[in-house]
Amino acid sequence: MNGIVVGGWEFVWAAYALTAIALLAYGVMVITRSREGRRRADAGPDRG
Amino acid sequence: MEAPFVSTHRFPWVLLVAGVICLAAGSWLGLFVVPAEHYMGDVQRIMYVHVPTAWTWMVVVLFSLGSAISFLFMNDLKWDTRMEAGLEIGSLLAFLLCCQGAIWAKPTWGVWWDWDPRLTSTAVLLFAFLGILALRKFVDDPTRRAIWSAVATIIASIDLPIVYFSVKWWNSLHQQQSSPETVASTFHLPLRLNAIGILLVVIALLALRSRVAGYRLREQLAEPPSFITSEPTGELA
Amino acid sequence: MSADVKVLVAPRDTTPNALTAALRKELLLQWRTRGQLMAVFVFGAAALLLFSFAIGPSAVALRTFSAGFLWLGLLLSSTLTLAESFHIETEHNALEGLLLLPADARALYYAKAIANWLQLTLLGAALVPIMVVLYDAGTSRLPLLLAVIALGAAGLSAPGTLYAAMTARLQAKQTLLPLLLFPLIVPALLAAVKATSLVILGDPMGELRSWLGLLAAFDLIYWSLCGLLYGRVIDS
Amino acid sequence: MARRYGPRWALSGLTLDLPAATAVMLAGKNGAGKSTLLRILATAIKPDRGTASIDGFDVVRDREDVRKITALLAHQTYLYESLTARENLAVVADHLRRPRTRVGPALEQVGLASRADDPVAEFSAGMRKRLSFARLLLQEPRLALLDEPYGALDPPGFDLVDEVIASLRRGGATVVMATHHWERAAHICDSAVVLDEGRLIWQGAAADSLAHEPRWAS
Repeated sequence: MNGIVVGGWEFVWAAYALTAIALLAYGVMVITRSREGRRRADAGPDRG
Repeated sequence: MEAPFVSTHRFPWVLLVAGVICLAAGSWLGLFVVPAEHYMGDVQRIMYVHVPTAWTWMVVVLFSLGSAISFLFMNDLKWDTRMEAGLEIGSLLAFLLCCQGAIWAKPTWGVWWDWDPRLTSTAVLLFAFLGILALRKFVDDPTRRAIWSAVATIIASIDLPIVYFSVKWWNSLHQQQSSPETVASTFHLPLRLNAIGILLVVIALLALRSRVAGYRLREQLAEPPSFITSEPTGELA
Repeated sequence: MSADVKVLVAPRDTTPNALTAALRKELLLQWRTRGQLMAVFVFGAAALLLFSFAIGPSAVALRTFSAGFLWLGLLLSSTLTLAESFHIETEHNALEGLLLLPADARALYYAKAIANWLQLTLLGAALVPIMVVLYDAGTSRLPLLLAVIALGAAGLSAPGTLYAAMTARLQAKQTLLPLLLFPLIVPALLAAVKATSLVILGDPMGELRSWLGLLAAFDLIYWSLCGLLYGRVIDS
Repeated sequence: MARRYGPRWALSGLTLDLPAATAVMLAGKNGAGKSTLLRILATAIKPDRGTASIDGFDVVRDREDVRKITALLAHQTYLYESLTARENLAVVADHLRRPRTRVGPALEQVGLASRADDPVAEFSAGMRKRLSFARLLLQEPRLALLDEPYGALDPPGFDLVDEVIASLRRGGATVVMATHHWERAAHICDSAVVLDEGRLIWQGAAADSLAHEPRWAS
């Protein structure tokens, strides 16, 4: 162990920011896809 | 095989909102309120997001494995949609874990990757899941795609503990003393809050993502033409 | 078809059981296609040569990593032999032909896995002299080295055969097979490389037994699990 | 009974009765569902709707029993290129768990005795079809399912097909043959069934099928 690690806030922000952005982006992608899927399903239920 | 029923219940939104609130609170506590850890200083705050992500990732892997096994036994495509969601979100979380681990290792050990058995197993399973997602892209028949990816998910998930132990032995020569998980009790609140938060968010994402898979399957599996009688039978020879 | 028509079934006593029948076919096929095995051996030897160019001529470095190079060469070659072992089955759909006889899927799997295992062990053994020459990685305990190669090859062939069956008909099978197989066999690769280097470079702390134990456990798990799941894979 | 290929229905709403020990001709345009029907009967594929049963054995639940009494001559030859004709049949005999003594006679019956020890890789399409026939005969099926038996064969090959069908029927087996050579097939078959767009549109005695011009003949 190399003693007390000084500073390092940029690493902390990097980790939190990356996680937040990734979850946000994925969430938006899934929500839009599920809305679009539902719209298409409601639009043509009898298409067979 | 029947096209799966896709629910349109609103519960994912409730979970999503609750999860985001918990995450915000937990992160705020972890970043600003809780004092810096004695040895590690502020870098240790990465743990308040890394550890909850790891716990949730484990849950998602078990969920995928459960869905795969359920599909093989019950042949109901709704399990296939859940497994697909689990595979994709499992891969996302594994990728996040590897990045967080690398970001944590750089200031602490001076290298981006310190071959910690937990993290290395996560990376191996990440590539395994990505391989299964790739396999799903190349198989068109929904039934065959479901069965093959379920088999591959079972094989890959069972491999996880074996990878963990083999890396642990392989890496035992220069094993660091403190593992990232040794967290003093005063820091538990942000940890728990974030854990609940990310779990709720991920459950919501799993539900929504499996609905997306369900819609796609319904479009792919056309309904039989109207003149089919309910149960035509062919007595032959 | 009226119920009273008796079905005359030929006597079945003088005949092999399902596994030996399938094994006989596999070995016959391997003998007939031995030319391809030679080609894959040359590929493996070329890979070992390339590794030494990648590292540079320092004898010490080459010798310490010789076990790793051997297994990397064998791993890369294994995807060729595994893919080929199912190309001959799907080329004219011979596998479906056998299943419709009917033939027992599990027997077909174990016969094919054993055949692939033999091929990989043979390949590994043939690469040993190349390794000894290129990397000066000789060993006095040759039988032990061959045993390690056999155990490691078993770890590759069990899941490899299953994934080869899955990807045989897909367009991107050249990339899918390694993509699915390599993450899975990490423990086998670690254990095999460690055990092999212990055999070559010496085993001061007597770790060989535990690595062979890990390798054997991996083999046991996947030889039984893949046999269980194979029926579902080729059935769909 | 119905079978789906993605959004398209290959075979749907089919009800069929095939009496024992007869030869039935299955006719219809390309894509009418002939091959799909044969593959379902042979348990090569599962019907997505409905059921089919042979000799009382359901093609899905009692698959192993159905496979014991049926044999399929498929588009693909089911052969191993690198093995010789004799070895291909020996492999089949082994998997049928029967002695290899029947391999020689089967080769003679399809006229391949002289090429028994040549690898299939050197065989022409017609010879491969004959070898596939030998492979079928080895199984001694009660229900022989022939998908385009005349395909890739020369005129002597046509006679061979008729001979094989006759010998199968002498053995008490039922033969279902999907073919486009319906003039020739009508002479050796008892009844005929016509499919169009996956649906049964005509069924009756084979001779009648020649008499009037059903829509599918055009």
